[in-house]
Order: sequence, then C-alpha cells, then structure tokens
Amino acid sequence: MTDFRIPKPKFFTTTKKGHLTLLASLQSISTRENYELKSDLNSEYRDRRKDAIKKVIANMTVGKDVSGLFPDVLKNMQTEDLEQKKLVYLYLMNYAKTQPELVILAVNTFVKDTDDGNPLIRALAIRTMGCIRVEKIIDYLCEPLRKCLKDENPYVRKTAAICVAKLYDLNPALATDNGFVATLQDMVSDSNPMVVANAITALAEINEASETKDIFVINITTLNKLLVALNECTEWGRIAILTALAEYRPVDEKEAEHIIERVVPQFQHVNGSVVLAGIKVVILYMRVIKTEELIRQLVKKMAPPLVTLLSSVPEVQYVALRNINLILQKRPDILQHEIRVFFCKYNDPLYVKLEKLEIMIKLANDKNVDQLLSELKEYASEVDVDFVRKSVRAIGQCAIKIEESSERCINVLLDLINSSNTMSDMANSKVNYVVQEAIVVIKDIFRKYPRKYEGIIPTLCKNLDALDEPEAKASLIWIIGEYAEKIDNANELLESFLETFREENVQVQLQLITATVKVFLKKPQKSRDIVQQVLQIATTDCDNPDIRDRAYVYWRLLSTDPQAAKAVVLSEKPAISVENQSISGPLLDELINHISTLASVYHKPPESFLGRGTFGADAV
Amino acid sequence: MASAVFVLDLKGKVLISRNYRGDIPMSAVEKFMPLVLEAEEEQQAPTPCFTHEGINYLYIRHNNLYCILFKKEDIHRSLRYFASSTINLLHLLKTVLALTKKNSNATTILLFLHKLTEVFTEYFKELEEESIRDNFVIIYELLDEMMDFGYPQTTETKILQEYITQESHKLEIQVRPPMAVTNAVSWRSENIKYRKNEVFLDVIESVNLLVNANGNVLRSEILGVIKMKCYLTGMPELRLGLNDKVMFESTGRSPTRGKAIEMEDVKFHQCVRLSRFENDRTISFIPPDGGFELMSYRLNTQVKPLIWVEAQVENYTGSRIEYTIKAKAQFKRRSTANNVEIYVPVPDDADTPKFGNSIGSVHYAPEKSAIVWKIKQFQGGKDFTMRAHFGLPSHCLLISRLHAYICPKIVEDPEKKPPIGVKFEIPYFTTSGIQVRYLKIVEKSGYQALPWVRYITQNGDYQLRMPESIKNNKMSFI
Amino acid sequence: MPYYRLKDLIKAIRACKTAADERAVIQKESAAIRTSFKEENNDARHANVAKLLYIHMLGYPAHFGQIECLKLVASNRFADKRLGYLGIMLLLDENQEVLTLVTNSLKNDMNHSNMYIVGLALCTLGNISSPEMARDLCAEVEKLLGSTNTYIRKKAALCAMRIIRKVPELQENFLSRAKSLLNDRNHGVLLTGTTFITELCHQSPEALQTFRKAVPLLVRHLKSLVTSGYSPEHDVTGVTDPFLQVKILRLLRILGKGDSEASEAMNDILAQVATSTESSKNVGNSILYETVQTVMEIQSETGLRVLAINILGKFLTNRDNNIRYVALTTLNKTVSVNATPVQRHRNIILDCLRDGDISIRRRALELAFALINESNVRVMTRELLAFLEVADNEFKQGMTTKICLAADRFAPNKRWHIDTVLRVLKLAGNYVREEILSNFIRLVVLTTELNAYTVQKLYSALKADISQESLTLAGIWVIGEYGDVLLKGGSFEEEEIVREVTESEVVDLMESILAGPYANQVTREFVLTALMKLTGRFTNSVVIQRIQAILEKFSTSIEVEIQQRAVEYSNLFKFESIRPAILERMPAPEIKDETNTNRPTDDVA
Amino acid sequence: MAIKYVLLVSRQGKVRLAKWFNTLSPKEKQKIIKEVTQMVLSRRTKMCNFLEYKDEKVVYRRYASLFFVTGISSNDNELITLEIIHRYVEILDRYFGNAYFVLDELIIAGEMQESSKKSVIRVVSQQDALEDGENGEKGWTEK
Repeated sequence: MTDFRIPKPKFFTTTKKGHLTLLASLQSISTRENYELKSDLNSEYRDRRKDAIKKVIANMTVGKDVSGLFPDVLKNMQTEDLEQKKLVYLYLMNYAKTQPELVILAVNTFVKDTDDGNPLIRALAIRTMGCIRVEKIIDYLCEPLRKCLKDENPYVRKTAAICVAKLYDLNPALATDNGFVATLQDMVSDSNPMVVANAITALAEINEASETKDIFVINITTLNKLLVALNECTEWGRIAILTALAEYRPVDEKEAEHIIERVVPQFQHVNGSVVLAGIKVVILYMRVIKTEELIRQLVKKMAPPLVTLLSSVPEVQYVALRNINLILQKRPDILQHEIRVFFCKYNDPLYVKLEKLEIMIKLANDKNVDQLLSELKEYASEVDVDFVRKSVRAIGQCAIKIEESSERCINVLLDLINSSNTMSDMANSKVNYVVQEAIVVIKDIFRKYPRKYEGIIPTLCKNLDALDEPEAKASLIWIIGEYAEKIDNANELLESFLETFREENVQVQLQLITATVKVFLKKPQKSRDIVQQVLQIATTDCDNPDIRDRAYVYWRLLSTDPQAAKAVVLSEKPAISVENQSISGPLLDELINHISTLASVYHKPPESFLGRGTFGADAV
Repeated sequence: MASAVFVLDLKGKVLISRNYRGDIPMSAVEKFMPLVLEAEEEQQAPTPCFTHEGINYLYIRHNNLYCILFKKEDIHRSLRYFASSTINLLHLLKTVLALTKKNSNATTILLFLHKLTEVFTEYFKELEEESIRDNFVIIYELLDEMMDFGYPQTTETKILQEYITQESHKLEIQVRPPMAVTNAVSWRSENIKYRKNEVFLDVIESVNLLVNANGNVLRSEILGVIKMKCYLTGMPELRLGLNDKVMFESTGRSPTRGKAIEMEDVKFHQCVRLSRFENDRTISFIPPDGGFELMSYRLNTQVKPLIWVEAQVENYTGSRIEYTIKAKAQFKRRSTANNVEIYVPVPDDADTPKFGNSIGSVHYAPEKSAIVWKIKQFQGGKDFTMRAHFGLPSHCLLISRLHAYICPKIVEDPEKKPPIGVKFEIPYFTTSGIQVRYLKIVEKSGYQALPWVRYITQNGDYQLRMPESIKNNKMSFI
Repeated sequence: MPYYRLKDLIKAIRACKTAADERAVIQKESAAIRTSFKEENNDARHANVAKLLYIHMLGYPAHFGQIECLKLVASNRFADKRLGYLGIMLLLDENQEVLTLVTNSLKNDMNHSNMYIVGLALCTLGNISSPEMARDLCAEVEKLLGSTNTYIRKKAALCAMRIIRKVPELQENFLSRAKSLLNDRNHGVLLTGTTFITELCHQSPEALQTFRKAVPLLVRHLKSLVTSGYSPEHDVTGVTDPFLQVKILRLLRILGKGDSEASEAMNDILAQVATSTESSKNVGNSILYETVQTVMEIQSETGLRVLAINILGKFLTNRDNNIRYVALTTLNKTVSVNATPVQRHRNIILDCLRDGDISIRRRALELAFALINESNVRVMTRELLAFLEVADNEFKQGMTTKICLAADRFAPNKRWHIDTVLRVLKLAGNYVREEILSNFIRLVVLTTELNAYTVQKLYSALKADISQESLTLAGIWVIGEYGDVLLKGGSFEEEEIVREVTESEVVDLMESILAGPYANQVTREFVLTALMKLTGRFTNSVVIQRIQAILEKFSTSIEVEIQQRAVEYSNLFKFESIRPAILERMPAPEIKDETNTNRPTDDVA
Repeated sequence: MAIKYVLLVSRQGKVRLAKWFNTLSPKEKQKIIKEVTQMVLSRRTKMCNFLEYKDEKVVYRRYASLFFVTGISSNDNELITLEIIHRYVEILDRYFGNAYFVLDELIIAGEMQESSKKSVIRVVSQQDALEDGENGEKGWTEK
C-alpha cells in the first residue's frame, strides 16, 4: 500500500475525548515555563541554577522573549563558574536595553570582575561592559577602563583598546575628556603586537567617526612602530596595519619605496585579505613613485598574488575579481599574459563566471583573441541565461576592442544567430535571446567599423518580428535608419511600428523617431507620411517630456531648413570608443582608495550605499 | 567591521546570532532570504555581498560539499553539486551571514566567516543544525572570543581550544588566557614536550587542468603544498631549504643535483618570517604544534596532462546513448598512478547501464549522473579503453513519436554540459621537480630530530570538457 | 542494487543528515527504478511508482514514470488503478501530450461497475482535463450526472464544471441535468451542484436567466440550513453545513445582482442569516462575511445594507486579525459605492497602516487611498507621506502613484500640488512611474506663475540629493527648460539660506550628475538635451563653449541614443542662425481627458 | 471560487504534500513553493492567516509543526477556506492513511465535493479495504 500518511503522533496531540487540540507556536514562553525557570534561577542548588540559565539562553537563541527574567538571571552573575558568568553576561548584553534601570545592579560585579586575579575575567568584564549600550552604565565604565588599559596582561590591554572605540561610539566627549583616546595613541607603541593592532583598529574607527579627522595621524615614529608590528601580529592585525598604511601619504618617493619594501613580503601571506591590503598600499604609493623601472617591477610582483586569489573560496574569488577589474582599469598591463586563468570552469558559481567574463574582455588582445573567441562561443551555448547573454555581448566587445578580430567575431555572432534560428524553428523556444543579444552588439560593431559589415543587414532584418526586448528592437531600428539607403523596404519596416508606437518602450520610441527622420531625409518621397505621423504622435500623444523635446527639435529643424537638417542628422559619426564603457577617472581613483572594501565590490562610492541613501550633487 | 553575525538554516531561519555593535536592527536579517530569492528570480546570480537600505549583507554558504571542494579531495562530487542544482537552495546546509552598516573590508569579513565555520567544524566535527543547537553555549563563547566590536581577534582553533572547552569548566581551577593569544608567536604555546622529536613533511602537488571539447589544453597549473606534522619540544627554530631557482640566482650558486624550480607565487603559514623570505628566500619559522600547512606555491607550466581522457559519444535520440572512453597515462613508465577514478557524465535519466572494459571496474553512479571507471594501478605509458551503453527513458521515444503528428514543436532547453573529471595519485613524484634540500631544527635544549619527507602528485581541479555527441536521429521504434 | 520498499526509502531518506546525502539516496533509487521500468517488471511496478511519487514530492525529477502510471491504470487491480490515477494527477497536466493516451482508460473506467473506479476516473478528469479530453468525455460525464449513485453524481458535477471551464461551448449539454441537481437531497450533490451552477451562471447570461427561477428554491435550502436544529452529519461547531451555506450565498449573489425581483426574493433570508448567525467563531464569521458581500452586490434594501455595514464595523474592531483583514477587504469594495459610512472608521484604518502584519497594512493602505476626498486631502496626504517614508519598498510605487493622482484630483491649490509631488519625488523618487513624472512636468509647464519657485526648489533639491531618479529627471528637465528663469535674480532664498546661482554653477550641477554614481542612460539623455536647451537660455559664451565641449565628449558614446544626440547637437552649432529657434521653449502639452490620466492604473502593491 | 493548490509544509520547509488544481509548469510550481513557504514560515503567531501573493491570496494555518497552505483567488472567502483546511486536518487526524487519497475525496478541481466528514472517512476506508482484499487474494507481499 502506498504510504503518504502523515505521521500522526508527531503533529497532533489528541485529548482524551478524541478532540483535536491545535498547537500554536509560541513567540514568548508559556507562563508555566516562565514560572519554572524563575524558581530554578532562584534555586538553592548551583547545578539547577546553571541549568536554568542555559535554558534561558536556549530560549533566547530561538528568538523567544525571556527579558522578563532579568532580575532572576542577574542574581546569578556573581559566580566562580566562568561558563555561568559568560552566559549571564551574554544575557545582559542582549536585554540591557529592555531593562536599563536594572542594569545598574550589575555594575558592582562588573567592576569587581575587572579587578579579578584572572586576566580572562578582567578582559571579559571590560569587553562586556563596553557592549552594554545603556547610558547609565557608561559613567561606571571609565575607572575600570582606565585600569585595564594599563593592565600588565596584554590580553586585557588589547581588549581594553577596543573598548575605547566602543565608548567613543556611545559618548565621544567622555572618551576624549578622560584621556582614553590619548592613551590609545600611546598604545601604538605597546610592546605587544596584538595590542598595537587593536589600538590601531580602535584609532582608525575613532578617527573616521570624529569630526576633526586628526585622531590618528601617522608620523615617523608611529610609522616605524607599525612596520615592526606588521611582521609580528596575527593576520587580522596585519590587515589593520596595512589599511592604516594605505591612508598614509608618504612624504617622498624614497619613503614610499621604503615602506613598499616592507609591505611586499605580505603578498606571500596565506590570508587573501592581507594580500589585498598589501596590494592596496603598493598601488596607492605608486602614485608617488616616478621611477619607471620600479613601477614595472612592482606591477610584475603584484600579478602572481592576484592570480593566486582565484584559488581561494568562491566568495573571496568574487571580491578579488571585482577588485582586479578596478586594478586593471588603473594598470591595464598587470595581467596581460594571464587571460587563461580567467577561463570559466564548469563548477564556478554563476557570480564568479560573470565577473570572469568582464575581466577576460579587459585582457583581450590580438594574441589571445582566437582562444578567447572559442571560449566565448562555448559559453554562449551554456544553460544560464544571464551568462549566455553576457558571453554573446563579450564577443561583440572583442570585435570593438580588437580590429583584427572583428571579422571573426561577426562570423561567430552570425553562426549563433543562424543556429538559434534553426533551433527556434524546431522548438519555438527561448533561444531567441541569443539573437537579440547579438543584434545589440552588432549595432555597436557597425558604429565602430562603419560600412564594413553592411552585407549582413538583410540577415538581421529577417529577425525584426521576433524581437521582443526593447534594447534589441531599438538596435535594429537604429540600423534600419542608419542604413536606410541600403534597405529597399526601410520605410515599410518602420511603418509596421506606427500602430504600436504608443505601447513601445521609451528607448524604442526614441530610435523610431530618429530612424524615421533619417529615412525621410534619405528617401523623402516614400516616407513623408510616416515622418509626419511619427512626429505628430510623439509631440501630442506622448507625455514623456524628453520624447517631446526630441520630436520638437526634429520638427522645427525639418520645417526651418531641410538642408541643415540633413547636415545635422545624417552627418558622419565618429567611431565609438570603448573607454567610455569603463568607470570614470575620478570615480576609479576613489574606488582604488577603497580596495577590498564593499565600495570596491559594488564599484560605487561609499556614500552612495551608506546612511539614508541620499547623495547630493555637491558630493560629486 | 561587522555589525552582527548570523548562522542561518537553508530556509533563512536564524540558528544563532551575535550582535556586535548594536547599530543595526537585528530584524534586518529577515530581509536576507527574500532578497536572495528575488535576485535568483531575476536570473541574476545572488552575489556574496549586496546592499539594501543602508545595510550590507555579506554571506557564505557552507555545506559538506563545499569543504570537499576546497580541500580538493573529491572534485567530482562537488562538480555534481553544481551540475544538478536545479533546486539549489535545498542543497545548502546553511548560510553564515554578517551585516554591516559601514564600508567594511569585504575580504576580511568573508574570510572571517569562513574561518568561523572552520573553527566550528574543528570543534564539533560536523557543522550541522543539530551540532549548533547542541553546542550553543560554546558557540556563544567562541563568537565572543573570535570577534570584538566587529573586528576579528583570535581565530586559531588550537589556541582557542586551550581556554575554550567544555571540559575547562568542569575543572575547579580556572583557565587563563594562553600567552599565545597575544604573543608575536600567537600559534604555539610554550612548554610543549615530546619524548621523541620528529618532523614529517608531505610535498603534495595538485594538477589543475582545463581542456576544451576539441582536446586543447586551456589551462594547466600546479598547486603545491607542503604540509608538516611537528612533534617537537620547546620553541624550535626551523629552516627549510628548497631547490628554489630565485634563491640560487640571488646567491649565485647552482643546485647540487637536479634542476631548480621557479615558483610563481608562494603563500606561507603565518609562522613563516615573510621579510626574511623576501630578503634572501630563507624559509624560517617556529612551527605550530602538530599538523599544519606550511606553505603553498603555484606554477604555471605547460606539462603534458598526466592522465589524458578522450570520449566519443553517440546519442540515439529517445532510445540509447553509447560512450567510448580512452584513457592514457602520459608519464614515465617507472611511475604508477594509484586509485585512478575517471568520471564521465551521463544524462540524468539514463537507465540499464552496460559496460565493456579491459581493466579496472566500472559502475554507474546515478547520484553523480556519471560513470565511474576505477583503475587501481595505472602504469605510465599505458592506455586503456572502456565502452558504456545506457538506455534513455521510453517516454522520450513515445513523445517523439507522438510529436511526429500531434505537435511538431518540442520545447528543448539547452543541456548542461558537465566535464569529465579524473582523480589520481602518483607517489614518489612531483611534476615540478621540487625538492626539499634540508630542514634544520635548532632548539635551545639542543636535541636532534629527523625530518621525514614524502612526495606525491595528485589531481586538482581536473576537467576535460565533453565533446559534442554524435546525434543519431534514426527513429527506432520499440 | 538496493530495492527499497517505499517505507524503507522513506526511512533511508529521513536518516540522511545532509541534503547532499538525501540527493544521493534518491538518485541511486531513481536509477534503479528506471532500469526496473525498462525491464517491464510488472510485479514491481506498483511499488516503484509509489516510490517515484514520493521522490517527486521531494522535488526530484520523476517524468520517466508517466508511462508507467498509464500501465498501472490499465491493470485490473483496484490498487493499481488507484495509484496509477494518483500518479497521473501528480506527474501530468493538460499540456502534456502523453495525457491524450489516458482518455481511453478514463472512458472505460467511467463505465465500470465499481463506483470507486468510476470515482477515480472522474476525479482525474476533474483535476487535469485538457480541452480535447473535455470534448471527448463530455457525453460520459453528462450520463454520470444522472447516475443513481450520489457518490458518482457529486463528482460528475465538478467534472462538468471543469469541462465547461475548458470548453465553454459545451455547457448546453449540461443545462437540463444541472437543474435537477438543485433538487438533490444529498448535501454533497447539492454542494457540487451549486458550485457547478455558479460557474454556469458566471459564464453565460442565458444560464443566469434560467437559474434566476431557482432563487426561491435556494432560499428554501438556505432557510432550512439556518433553522434546522443540530444535525450531526453536517454540524460545524453549532452551525449546519457552513460550506453549503457559503456556496448558496455566493450563487444568490450572482443571481440577485442587477435583478430587483430576485434580490427582493432573497432579502428576508439574508437578513435572517445576518442576524441569527453566531459571530463568536470563525465558522459563523465566514458565513457573515459571505452574506455581507452578497448584500452589498445585489439590489438590497437600505436596512439590510446598514446591517451589513454594521457587521463590518464590528469586524473592524475585532481582536482577531483574520476578521479585521476581511473587514478591510470588504470595506474596500463598498467604499466605491458609498464612502460615507466608511469615513467614520478613518482613524482605525490609519492605525492599521502601522500594524505589524503586512497583510493588514496592505489592505489598510488601499482603503486609505479610497477615502481621500476634497475635504480631507491635506490631512490624508500628510499621513500617507509620513507612511511613505517608512513604507516597505514593495508599497512605494503604488503609493507614489496614488498620492500624486489624489493630488491631481483634489489639490486645493497649485502651490500645494507642486509641493506634494516634490515631496513624493524626494521621498521615493526611485519608485515613481513614468507617467507620474510626465504629469508633474505638465503641471509645471502649465503653472507659469510658479515656474521660478519650482525651478529653484528643484535646483536646491538636486544639490542635496541626486540619488532619487525621478527627482533628478524632473530637476534636469525643468532646469533645462527654465534655466533663464532660475538665473533671473542671481540668487534665491531657500529655507532662510540665500543661494547664489550662476550659469556655470548650473553646468556644474549637470556635470556632477553625469559623473555621479547614479547616472544611467536615461539621465544622460535628459542632461544632454537640457544642456543643449540651456545654450539657448544662457548668455555667457564661455559657459556655452563649455557645454559644447561636454556634448562633443559624448559623440563617441557606446550608447546609441547618446551618441546621436551628442553628434546632432554639436552639428547644430554650425547653424547659429537657426539654433535659437530650434531650442525655443517647448510648447505646453495638451491637457488630457480626465479618464485617460487620472484613473489609477496600478494597485498599491 | 476555487482553491488553486494545497501544500503541506513542515516547519523546516520540507514539502509533505503538494496538490495543484491549476496548470503550471514545474518551474512555476517550484517558484510558488519556494516563495510562499518562505513567506509563511516567517509569519508570527498573532498575524492573520492570509497573505497576498501575486494576484492571489494564500490562506494558511499551522497545526503543530505542519503548515497547511492553500492558494485561492483574490475574491474567494478566506474564512471558509480556513474551515476547509481544518476539515482536512480533522479527517487526517481520524484516518491514518494516504493524505492524497483523502484530499481527492474532499476536493476536486479546487472545489469542495463533500461536506460530511463521516462520509469522506467512509469512502476512503472502503477503498482501502478493497485494496487489502486484492492483496490477500494475490498474496501481495508489500503492505
């Protein structure tokens, strides 16, 4: 017998009479459970109390509200049992804000713990106090913090250093007035590398939050301290130091060179973030360096570690690829022989594949283009729609970038169009998007190499009916307008759009207007009517102000001076340039400043994705 | 820095979380899954970092397969993972996620998240929903110790285990922070004692290969690692000598035997003094106790692919598919590859497998949608052939027959085309010719310790793309 | 090869620790099943299909079992047929050609002597019938509608419903049989019969006319349900057959709509249901809810309508969110007919905007918009703008549209109107539909007296924020068109700060938009035309040369429209005599017919 | 008025039953399961049992660790749909067998076919008995 039964006992509880009881999930714990916990927390037996605390935390973990037990949990704070203490602290951090009045009761124990014989407890206490973001407790934090900053044990000191940043975040004035920030500045010279690293971390954060931005200024002495600590501290500490170094502007070429020398060994670190932080320092300092030979050497040194980042976990590969993308725009020569490294593997996550494509295009040159094309062709027959589209587009970009390859690229694109068409005939399937994508890039190839590949126009026009994506439609319409003299039925092709003009996408409408005007200027007899109609619709039926503007400009032009209109509209256009596709100079420079951060991943300046999301023109 | 860290299950439910900075609403995590799904919906691959309403989401996906992939032990299994991840979300064990409000260092956060899963795995053997639930106390402790105010702190499992353990609480004496936590040598504790001082060195080279469908090698690269197991007393100073070309060139000497090799990029364990290496290519270090990976290196060399595989596929649409696979060992006769496994992808819905092979064993592994051809010992210079035959589901036949007069249009999506994968191990052999020239051990107590060295070459990410199948449209009725 | 029994398979799958293990178990099992199918193993087929259906439920492919299900159905054993039909319903749908092979089996089984086998065939047809099948088996179903067996009759009625949904012209075949269904004494048949007739009436006016005659009969049925005492077979917490009641109420609604005679005939029973149904439990409320909707749609008496609105008022104050939700939904439907009684609940409705439950928020929002009128437009807009600031993103586009449309309709004056739309653009400029932007620009152009005010407002808005696309576009266009007006005084006061403004600063603004991180093709298009128009509004030749240089820079743009504009505009400088005329102020757009532009075209969501 | 689909989903998001009454491609079904489950699982207790999804409504209810989820048209009666779900649950609670077979006796083409609980249980049991009888006579091993 088939068994699709739902195991009964697991899901339903039945009362004695056989009635079904429905169990609802509980967002807060039941009264009974609450009562039991309360009594256990106040039990005379140590084990029972501890078990109860664990249950409270377990409830907290699954998202139930146990804030009601605050006073009872608090009573268990004073204990020799480290595990219990940690749990109570954890509870405090979570619920302090809900019971600000009661937190005060914890202060005594905290202060006492910062005096404990065991450094682990001293550090734990100061770390936790900093995390209790309640106004009332801050005042009590200052004395213990002062003590801990001078603690003999580096574990306590490194924890206290971070605590200063916590305090500053809550109350900047208090942190400054009590001299904590100054102490932090002294701690950059601490004998212990971990303390140095945390002091730098804290200072960098405070500096960023400060209004004056003068909290953390590197000078000759601190610079040397940093360079010494760099080789001694943990991977995370190294990142902090390297990030601080990247902010520093070397006084001259010599100093830059000196620091670079100390930074370059970090390229060998196993932690990819250390490597990227090192690369960032070197790239930024290269702005100061004028010796061509040195720059050449440095560029050479950066390539292998960048390539090695691609053997990292996929998420880090992604960040690395986004950064390599930026670095390549700054230093196009850096990975010129490494294009194969970026070939896509079957098991690459899609987000990695897409980034690799971008980079392959940036690295394409006349020597590797053949191989690249055969790869791209392979990708264009894959399953992921997005990947296929971008691969087709990349083929077009190859053609635009490398003149020698343009013919081969066009042939590959034609192959794709033809094979997609045969497949569509057979299957009526969606492979059509390959054709649409191909038409979009072919339009760009036409604009790069005018009059070179016009022979294929009839093949393209055959697809006009099948296009349903605005960009592809707009592209083909542009081709029809631009080459109207070569297309016998150009006016008819455009006429077919008249009826649907109002429903078309704005970009299609814009191209229709321009194409119609071009056809009219080239073949006035055949197309007087449609140009009239199109301009009429665009100026009266359309609400879009931009479309109206365009149509009025043409209208006025045609009615004032048709000869001038010809000269204005039909003039030869310069070949398009690929440089316009990449990030603008100033933005690129800013993003290079942010290597390895989110800004470098998004390719957007930090202001654009932080805060409330507003971004004023004055900020540009 | 990170504002908060979450561990989520595959549906996006929070298993455990830690709020480090209190500057974001913890409810922001509820937006995470819908945003990821939305991205998938729009045919865009959800990326590991994205931003939404001022909050940045950085996450990694962790499951058993992922671990395997990056330890490079079982390439094919991980391939399968991607090959058939039509309902991929179901196959992710869990997500570790960090949120931040600032323009934080993305690389650091993502690596930290990986480190977190690594530490959890080393602590609990398996990182499962259950292990997280059962160990929530210790996980909270680790989260507290490994990150402070959103900045990574101590992430070395060995050191953490010295003062964060379930057992430590049972002792009456309280644990203290080990010196190593803050020392310049943050990876080794003092007072380590061994009766017998020994060091084992494994030089393992993994060959990454990518071959296109026409049989052209697109990429071949060697990733080497030197793994060590150190059982040494005290605080020993070690120095490792390799036949490193750059070192010989810089010192003007030449290698005593064999040739020197040129490493493209070297990465060291944090115990190695990087500046020293930069200066004179000396690899000097105080090792951690026990096993660790001392260094890794990369070589871009056009070596002949060690195991070469050619496939010929004949597809009789709607009835059967036939494979002819040729494998060739392209290395010297005196070497032998052990435990060779060749994975040939077949359609997901293949059935009734039949094989013909002269050597080794062949079986159909439906869970990988592949044929697995295992050859225990594959001597250099030899080549072998295997044939396989599969049936395809009868409905295809029926449908195509029906289509002939009912509906001439078949909706056919392009197929996924996974590559052939190969696993192998060749002992006593390195492709690059790397050699350990010496390992000097100096400790103030002055003991003697002998290093043991082993060499091995194995497959890394080894992919040969499948050729187009020969379509045979002859209709054969049942 | 491991041949699991279904139970073993389930056990094995449940034992899997990771999704990857689960997948491996299933793929191995699937392969074994495929091979067993190939071997035509008749004894194993039932077990294999059962496993396969389980595998299918877990989300793995099982298409290769389709044919096997057909084979099961052809078997003589009931167990095989039962599983086979289940498999067909799970693995096939009307779009698959294989389904045509099922028709014959269905036909045979519909004539089977065992009622359960007939039932299986009917159930399958009812759930997945294609139009072709509907045609082929129509006669069969018609015959079964007259079966003496209630079990078969009730199923046949729903099959008939599916058939006419797929092929409406087949309904004639069923009309006479359908009438008799309403006289059935069996609740199941009555229930499915009512459902079927509802569909018939829905589809054809003729059927509607025919069944209006059945109103008294339906009223009697309903009355007996409402007044009958406890009947154990159909009782749900004290209410007799709520499922049937709801179905009858719905059919009455269709029959009473637009027909005073029919409405009149059901008036009393509706009043009775509305007053006597117990409202403390969900069952009762589900009937009340249906009743209210019927009352609102038919031509009911005023007293009855008041009763209905009162029920909704009571619903609105209910603590149960389900009840509040349906109240908001229903009020939405009534508000278009008569808003006044709903206005009374305005505050509760506005409160619901802040409810923690998105379902409630969504309904409340829709209702809030429906309540806006001349007298409350200021206060309602203020509330809604406040909500817009914190609203979920998915709400924003609908909200911006509706706020602007409400402003169009009820604005007390032009200044308020412009301020309101500006505020919308600032708060949610990335969630504004194209026509709202066009409407705004038309408003600006037509309100000449406020041109200076508007262009200044937009100028300083862009200085503060260029991340809101529609705000940016509006600003670019208005500055381009009225650049001369903006500069007229050389400075203006904005929130007590005096802002200097010069020609070159305006160009700075445009350039920073182009260089900013939010620039896209559309903004670039707007900027190029705006800059060109400014050459006709500005006088400083240095500034004009600067503009010319910017335009030239884009003449190699990869974006085809941008390149075209840049080249054309640059060329235009060669014809200085005609350039000013071509760039003159653009003619004002025509004011459109109310119905064209002011109709809300989108839901809030 | 019609139910478009019935889903039974565990608290962990695993599908235990899926029945579709309108014709959708496997891809669309997967998408609905994924998205609707996601939405339903993230709801809190006090919230109403209705969700809006595309142009449809989702009516769901939780019973212990199982979610019963249905999709209905936007003008359907949400409250009675809850009662239909509850009716289904009640029958499953009484009858220990194939959940699909029960559903097929309760709903056809998205519409309820029987309002008597007893009657549904009776016909399902009788069919089970029919199967058992066959198995006996043929010595069917699997049960």
